[in-house]
Amino acid sequence: MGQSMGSFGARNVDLYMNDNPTFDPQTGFSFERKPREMKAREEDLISARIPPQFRDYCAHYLLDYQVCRYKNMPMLYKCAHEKHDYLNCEHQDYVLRMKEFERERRLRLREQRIVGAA
Amino acid sequence: MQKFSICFISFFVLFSFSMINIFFFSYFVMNNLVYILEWELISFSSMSIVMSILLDWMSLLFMMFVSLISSVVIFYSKSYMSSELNLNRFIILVLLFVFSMILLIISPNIISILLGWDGLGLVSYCLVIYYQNIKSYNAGMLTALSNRVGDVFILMVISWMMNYGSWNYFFYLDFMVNDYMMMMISVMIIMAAMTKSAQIPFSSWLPAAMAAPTPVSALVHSSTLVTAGVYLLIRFNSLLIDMFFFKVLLLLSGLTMFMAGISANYEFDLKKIIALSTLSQLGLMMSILSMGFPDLAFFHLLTHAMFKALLFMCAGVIIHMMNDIQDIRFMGGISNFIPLTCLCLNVSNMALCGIPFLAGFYSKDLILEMVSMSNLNFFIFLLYYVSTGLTMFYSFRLTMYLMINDFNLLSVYNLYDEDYVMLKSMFTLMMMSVLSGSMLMWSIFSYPYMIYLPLNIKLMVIYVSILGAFLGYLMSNMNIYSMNKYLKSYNLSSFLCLMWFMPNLSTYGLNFYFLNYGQLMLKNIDMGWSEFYSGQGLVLILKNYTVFYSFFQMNNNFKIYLFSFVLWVCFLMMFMMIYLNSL
Amino acid sequence: MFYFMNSNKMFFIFILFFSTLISISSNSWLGCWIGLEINLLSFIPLISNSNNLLSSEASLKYFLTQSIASINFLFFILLKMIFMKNFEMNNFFSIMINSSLLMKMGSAPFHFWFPNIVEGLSWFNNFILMSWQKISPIILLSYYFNKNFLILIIMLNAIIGAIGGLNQTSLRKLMAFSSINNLSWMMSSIMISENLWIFYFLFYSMLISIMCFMFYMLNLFFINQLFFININYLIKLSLLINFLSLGGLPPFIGFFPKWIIINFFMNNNFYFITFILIMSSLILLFFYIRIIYSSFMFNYLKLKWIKIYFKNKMFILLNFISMVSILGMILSTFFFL
Amino acid sequence: MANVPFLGLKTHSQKVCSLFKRTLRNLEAFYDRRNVYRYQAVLMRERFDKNAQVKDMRVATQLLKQGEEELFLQQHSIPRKFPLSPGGVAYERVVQSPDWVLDYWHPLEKAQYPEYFKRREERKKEFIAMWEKEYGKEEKKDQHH
Repeated sequence: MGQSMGSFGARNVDLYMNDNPTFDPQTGFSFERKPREMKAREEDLISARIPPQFRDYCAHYLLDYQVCRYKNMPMLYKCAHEKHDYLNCEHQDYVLRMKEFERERRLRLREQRIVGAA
Repeated sequence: MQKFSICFISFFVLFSFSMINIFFFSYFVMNNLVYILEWELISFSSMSIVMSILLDWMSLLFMMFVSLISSVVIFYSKSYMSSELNLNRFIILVLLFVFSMILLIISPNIISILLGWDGLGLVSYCLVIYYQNIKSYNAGMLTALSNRVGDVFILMVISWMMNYGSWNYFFYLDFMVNDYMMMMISVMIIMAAMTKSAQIPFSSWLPAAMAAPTPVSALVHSSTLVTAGVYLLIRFNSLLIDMFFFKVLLLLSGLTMFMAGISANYEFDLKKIIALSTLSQLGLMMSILSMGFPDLAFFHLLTHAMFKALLFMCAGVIIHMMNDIQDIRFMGGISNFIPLTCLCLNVSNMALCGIPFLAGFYSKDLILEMVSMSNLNFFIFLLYYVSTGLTMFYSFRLTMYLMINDFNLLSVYNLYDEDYVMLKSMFTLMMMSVLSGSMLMWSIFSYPYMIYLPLNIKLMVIYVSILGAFLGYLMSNMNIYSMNKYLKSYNLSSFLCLMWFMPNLSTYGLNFYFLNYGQLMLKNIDMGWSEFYSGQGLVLILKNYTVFYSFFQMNNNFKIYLFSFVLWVCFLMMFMMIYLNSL
Repeated sequence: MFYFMNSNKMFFIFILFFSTLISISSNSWLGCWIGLEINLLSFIPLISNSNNLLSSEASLKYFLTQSIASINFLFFILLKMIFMKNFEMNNFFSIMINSSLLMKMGSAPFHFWFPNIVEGLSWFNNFILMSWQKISPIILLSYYFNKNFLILIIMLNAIIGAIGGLNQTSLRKLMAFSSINNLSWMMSSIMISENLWIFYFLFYSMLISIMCFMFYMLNLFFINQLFFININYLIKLSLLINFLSLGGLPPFIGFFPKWIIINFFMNNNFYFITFILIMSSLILLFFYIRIIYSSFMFNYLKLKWIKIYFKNKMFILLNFISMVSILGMILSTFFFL
Repeated sequence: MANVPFLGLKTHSQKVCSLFKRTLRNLEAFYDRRNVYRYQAVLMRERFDKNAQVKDMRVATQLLKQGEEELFLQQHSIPRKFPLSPGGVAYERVVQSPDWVLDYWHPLEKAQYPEYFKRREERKKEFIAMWEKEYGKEEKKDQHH
């Protein structure tokens, strides 16, 4: 429910959880934003047979974790650090996406304000 | 010689099989391997019926759990069923059950799935009616017929899959997702899985099936048979994700979870309480499955199998000790007499509730947090959390009834932990239900889930658990002057107590019409027209004919016969003459 | 029963066989007639048995019917020779020649002699009458037949064979009616091809040989003799299965020739006849099963001093043929794997 | 057994006793702790005793009917049953085969317990003799059917 409650405040601008950003990424920023770079290489992901839904910006940590799992197969608790790194990265990623969501919401509100004023 | 009884041999074989499986599982999960073996039986009209075996980490792990639990249960039933005359039959039935379960687990082919599926239905029927009294016959028929609905759906799936030219559904999952036929197939698969896993319209059979012997309940009706439906849907999952019917399943399974949790609070039969808690957990698995997390459902399936089998085995010890009494109103204070069994019972109950670092905690907490992370409506969210609280609620009520109060049956009694065979097998499972959560958590999640929640939502599980435990304590507490809560809300209580009247609605209410129609058919068709037109009528007509014929035959007047032949010849001659004249 | 015990009968049986060969291999109608006559005259001594009054009655009846049929046959082939050229077809001639041949083989509208005579014959004579004596008339029939007439006769045979056997208590009469029914299959097969007829005939004679031998060995003539409890259960069982095979129930070999005939009939669009044939064999199966069923159920007769068993030598022979009859179709599929 | 009218007939006091007993069983199902149940049972006893002195049969019957109705409306959904009594979980779980089954054993089976069956035959003879002494010899009926 956390998700639906979190996005509940954005219903008045017709914004839902899975919507994509519609504004120009540079709007309202003084500095230049760079697109995020994918650190894991495609062929590595393919050779490690990572399913497509996990090939995100944290996939390089995931690769590390997989390698660790492969090395210490029965004693998987030895990979706690790799797992933690991966989950941390996913967490940062999530926070970023939430920030984008909030930015989108505010931009839409601003647009409404401008249109309403005009 | 006593050592080499059928129980011991079966235990040994199954246990070794489970150890082999755990070895292969770690190898397969490490290398991310999938093996498919195929053997073509018959091929006709370019369709081939193949016996195929699919080995991947999922099937291997499930096989390992099934064989481990069944080996332990067989070991346990050596003592539980020790005075049984037909022990061999019992063990063979259980082994047949394990065999068909394994057949179901390893087959990626809908025909061989049917083989296992029907085997499960048949053997579970035989096991439910094992004590041959009226109650178990009724329960067995209810079980068999409810499962039969699912069998019919699987059969229809087979005929629909004929359109694809092969029954290896495994190969079509990725490519045929948007196909109309595949949509029909998946609806039927969902229906079949709902019957096997006792989801809401079909859930009345699971508490009824508790007429089976307790080891059977431990193996069949808690950990393996009922999870067959969940397992089937896990296999079909990639097909079902975006379907409308999967959303319906989410609602139904959520309601199942809720309904079973409430009914367990009103139930007094020890085994039925556990059965209803199984039903609640099945609803949990189904609903998380229908939200699109098959691996979470699988995880909960495995841990749940462990502690639920253990719970049933403890209940079996108690029932055994109390002279077949299952009603918890007769019990109380048994922790003073059988501390070891009560230890196991408490561990499994707490694992069920999700007390931290027991098996249930890992799966259940993960499931609930993933529920919180997803986009859901408030109703489903409520169902999840209320049901979690209810789990705590009935577990505490059970604990209070069994252990805390005074013994309630006789004034002279002598109860003790008599049997080390049972205790040994229970301790094996207790170790597993402590450890298996974290072990599985490490091993099967190659792609870990990230959870990021506000504090209160994160702690919501603990809130509802504490609330549930408190209510459970209050509910089983009874003073002299206490009002009877049951009587005050009699109608509502009966409604909740009888599983929302589901047995009446889905079975007793429904089958009346079929029976009535069947009787009409019998009267009018079988014993009426079809008798007249096929059986008796035909014989009557033929008899008349043969009497008529015998009149000619039995005159036995040779002269007339020969004369008639000559007459025939003369007749023909005459015509021939006419014919020849006309030439 | 076996005529190698008796030199006279051996002589006549030899003539019986060869007369059939004469009749089916001669190239003129007169030669055929001669073969038929010799056949008749050699079968009568085989029938006769000085100990049995019924057999002499049967031989007389046999002689009368066959000679009338022969006379007609001779008369019409002579007429045909006078009136018609070779290879010319005429409805009336063919019907008349067919009628006399039908009478010779005991086919339906002229079959009234058949159950009567059968009553006076031993099982081995019955076997000869139902199998070997059919060869020459049917082959001659195939030389010159009227198709429409024959179709009518086939249906009549099927129905009469089925209905006549329904309330028989004598096993010999029952077998006679069953042979009338099978005659319809044989005639329909001869309409398709001679090879098909040979195929059907071989299977049919094998099946009735089992039945006749078995009845001979158990000395059974009436249904109620089957109710003896002294008869071994296994014997009854093998009787049952052979009956089912004779009636043409699918897993047994009796079904095989019928199946093939049905197949050819379908190819030639004879649907209605096929329907009649199948339905009549259903009735046939019904009364076969009724016999055996009651013999399993009513074990109320117990003979005190009799033990019923097979002689060993016969038993092996019989078992072998029974095995072919029971498993033949199943085993033969393995040749085609 | 329609021509035996007195079997199902109970007196009024029997009916009241039966109602009281069923009421107690129902209370037992509701109040599972013994002391609580005793308290409730005493209260229930008092309700019955209050009307024990009613002399008018019409009123008494009416009261009985009311009591039955109240019991029916407050019947526990899961009544408390002892396992071996009718309705219980283990009812008829162990089947005792009737005595005459032994007579249908095969002679070879009987030969495994020679002493028992010898004595059994003797007992049977004694029983038949006793029977015939009491009721006279059985008439020979025509067994033909």
